[in-house]
Amino acid sequence: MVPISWYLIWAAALFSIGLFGVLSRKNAVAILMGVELMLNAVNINLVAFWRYLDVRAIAGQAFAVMVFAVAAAEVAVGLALVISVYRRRQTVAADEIDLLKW
Amino acid sequence: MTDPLALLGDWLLNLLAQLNLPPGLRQVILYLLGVSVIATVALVITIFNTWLERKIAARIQDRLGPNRVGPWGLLQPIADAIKMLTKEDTTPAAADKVAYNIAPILAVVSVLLIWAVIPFTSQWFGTQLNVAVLYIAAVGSFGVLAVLMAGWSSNNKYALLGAFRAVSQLISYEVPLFLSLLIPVLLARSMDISVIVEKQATLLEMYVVAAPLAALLFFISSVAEVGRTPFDLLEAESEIVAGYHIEYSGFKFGMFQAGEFMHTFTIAALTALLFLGGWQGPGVAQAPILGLFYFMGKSFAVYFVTMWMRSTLPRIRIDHMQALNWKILVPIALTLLMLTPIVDYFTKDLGVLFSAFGGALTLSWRFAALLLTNILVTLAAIEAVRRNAKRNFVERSRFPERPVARPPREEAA
Amino acid sequence: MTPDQILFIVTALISTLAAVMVVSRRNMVHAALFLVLTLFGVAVAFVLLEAPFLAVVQVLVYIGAIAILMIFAVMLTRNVTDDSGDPFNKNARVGGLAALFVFSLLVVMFGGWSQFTAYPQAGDTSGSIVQLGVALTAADGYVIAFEVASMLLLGALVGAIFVVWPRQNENE
Amino acid sequence: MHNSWLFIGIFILVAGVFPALPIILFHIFGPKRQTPEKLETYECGMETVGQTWVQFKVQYYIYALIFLVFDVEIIFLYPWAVAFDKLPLLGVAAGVLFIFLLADGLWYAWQKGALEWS
Repeated sequence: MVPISWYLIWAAALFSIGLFGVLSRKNAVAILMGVELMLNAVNINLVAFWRYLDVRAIAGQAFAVMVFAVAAAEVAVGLALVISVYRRRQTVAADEIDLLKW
Repeated sequence: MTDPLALLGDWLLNLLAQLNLPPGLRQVILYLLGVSVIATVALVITIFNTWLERKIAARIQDRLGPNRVGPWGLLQPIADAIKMLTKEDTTPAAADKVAYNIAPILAVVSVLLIWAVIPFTSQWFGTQLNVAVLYIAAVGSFGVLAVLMAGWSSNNKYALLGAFRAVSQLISYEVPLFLSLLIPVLLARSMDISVIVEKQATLLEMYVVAAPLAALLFFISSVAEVGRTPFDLLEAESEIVAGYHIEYSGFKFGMFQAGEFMHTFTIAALTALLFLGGWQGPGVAQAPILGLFYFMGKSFAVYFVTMWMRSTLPRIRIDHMQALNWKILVPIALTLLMLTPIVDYFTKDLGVLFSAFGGALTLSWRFAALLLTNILVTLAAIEAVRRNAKRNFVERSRFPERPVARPPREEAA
Repeated sequence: MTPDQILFIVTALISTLAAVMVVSRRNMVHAALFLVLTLFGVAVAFVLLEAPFLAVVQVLVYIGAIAILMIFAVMLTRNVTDDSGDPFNKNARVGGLAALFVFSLLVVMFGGWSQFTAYPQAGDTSGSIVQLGVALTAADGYVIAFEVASMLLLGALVGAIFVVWPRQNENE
Repeated sequence: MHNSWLFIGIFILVAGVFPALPIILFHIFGPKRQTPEKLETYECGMETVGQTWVQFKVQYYIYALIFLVFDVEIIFLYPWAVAFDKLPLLGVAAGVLFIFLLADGLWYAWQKGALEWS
């Protein structure tokens, strides 16, 4: 049997890799990919705890499904923004999109 | 009547038991055999279908079709395979090698995997999943990925453009496909295909009676999903450069082709299972093996319809293709999906409407109400389309007259 | 080691390596394809955790839709300078350190955990889809979250179309 | 349940081997007389002009976007449909409302003209 700590550590690894991607990639699409990795890490944790605690309490799965919806919404709007910005500024580098800093 | 496959299975189990293997490994070996059998059956049916399709298309078009290699041209597919082997294996220099070579494999895998959950009879099936319907939908997404990979990795403008068009067609038609798949799931209260088939025990209990519109939507959107005529714009060999697989040759191209042929029969089988009762038929309870003939008969009947469509219908235009999907199929599916649960909820306990031939023809109130709902939605949809067409016609007739090329008038000399 | 554990380790290793490729590849299509591999690994993990519904949904949503959308967006935002130059910004070192810090913190937290080493005895998950369906629409369950998710997706659809739809004055 | 997924896992491996095998055999035994010219990309008889990654119109993205939203909403409905027998009237109504909101999204896209292939 796989102990739950294995799942948690794997999820932690995916989360950290995603965090690194979000913090240090230039390309805005790559940043969104990092966010996807982080959301998936969360999902692994939710499902693992659902399975190792009480399977009759369905909260873990219900939350995981909600995370799917949130991830889809985030990708749809995020990529739409990226495409829109690209069409105006011809760039997808996140550190060049700094108009709001002024 | 004893089941020959069960006998064979028992014999194999005995054989394996004598080998003294650990039970886990024994199971894996048994599964490996079962998987190979199913995959082989799927491939053999596909090979046979390539011959059948050419023969039937030829008859419809008043030709003879393949008739040189073997009796009635039966060995033609093998000759084709040998021809393909003698083609040259090329990978374009500018291609992305890994993705380029994985894509054709993925295209076949995405179809072959569906066969893991198809029940041939009540006893013969690969495996039973309680999420089988969603599994089929999920596996199909690998096919989309394969198209995109093939188009992108070829490093060819036309391939990429073809892939984009193909993917936008595939994902668009996945929406009515998933929506119409939901209706048999709703009626059977299960995603397990075996359960869905079991619930369609008699003739009037087939889901094509309770949900004829869903069956039609499923059939149309799966044909579009395969990309067959009239939805074969990604190939359109008579008009444009071939689609995403333009840079492929020999066996790699053959794999895309094989995947398409296999997919066509697979959707026919799925239609038979989900809406026509699969292996159900008279006498199945006594002799389960009869189910195989019923299932195959129904599948080939649906398959014949796809072939018929292919040889008779003209190709649809790309804007019409998208409009048909988003403005007709999806709204109908959504309407149906809103009405079906409501009707189902209020009629599920009402019992039998009429029964004849000793229960062989039993129509429940529930199915009658659902059928009525379907008919009303169909009529409403036809009326809406008709009005829209009329309005469009009026609008178009308001356009100024277009200039027409006329022959120069003869000047009086 | 049991077969379960071997399968888990192989899956976790492959998908973690693929995740590293996702954040480090310069070619964005490659990154997206590696993302598909990572997400498939997560789907395998869901199967191991006996949540088959979530496994197929993972494949359907992430591989079938989100990854495709990502690749489309990459194609639409093609920039000549994408394939050359540094894929990382100037925060890369800080970001790496932060990620390493978070990871080591979590490993220290979970590594020594000796609870939950096996599934609970009273665990039959075959009915979990029905449970999920009931819970999602039950008044004492998640019906609010269910409808809010629908509203959220509707909002996302409306917003995304609004943002991405070309305006008349833009094409000059 | 675990066993049926073992079956699927083996099926994935075998399904990968089935098409891969002829391709590998073909690679080994098929004729190979390759010249740099042959391996060039063929684009309608012309030499390749410009970059392959031409930019595509945003319409493709919009279809993919609508598909993504529908895809996620539909998967919410599958457990609802499976649990249909155990649902009270409120649960059924919640599902129908969900589908209605989904239809709203389609209606918006239609009104906005996002469904036109231009």
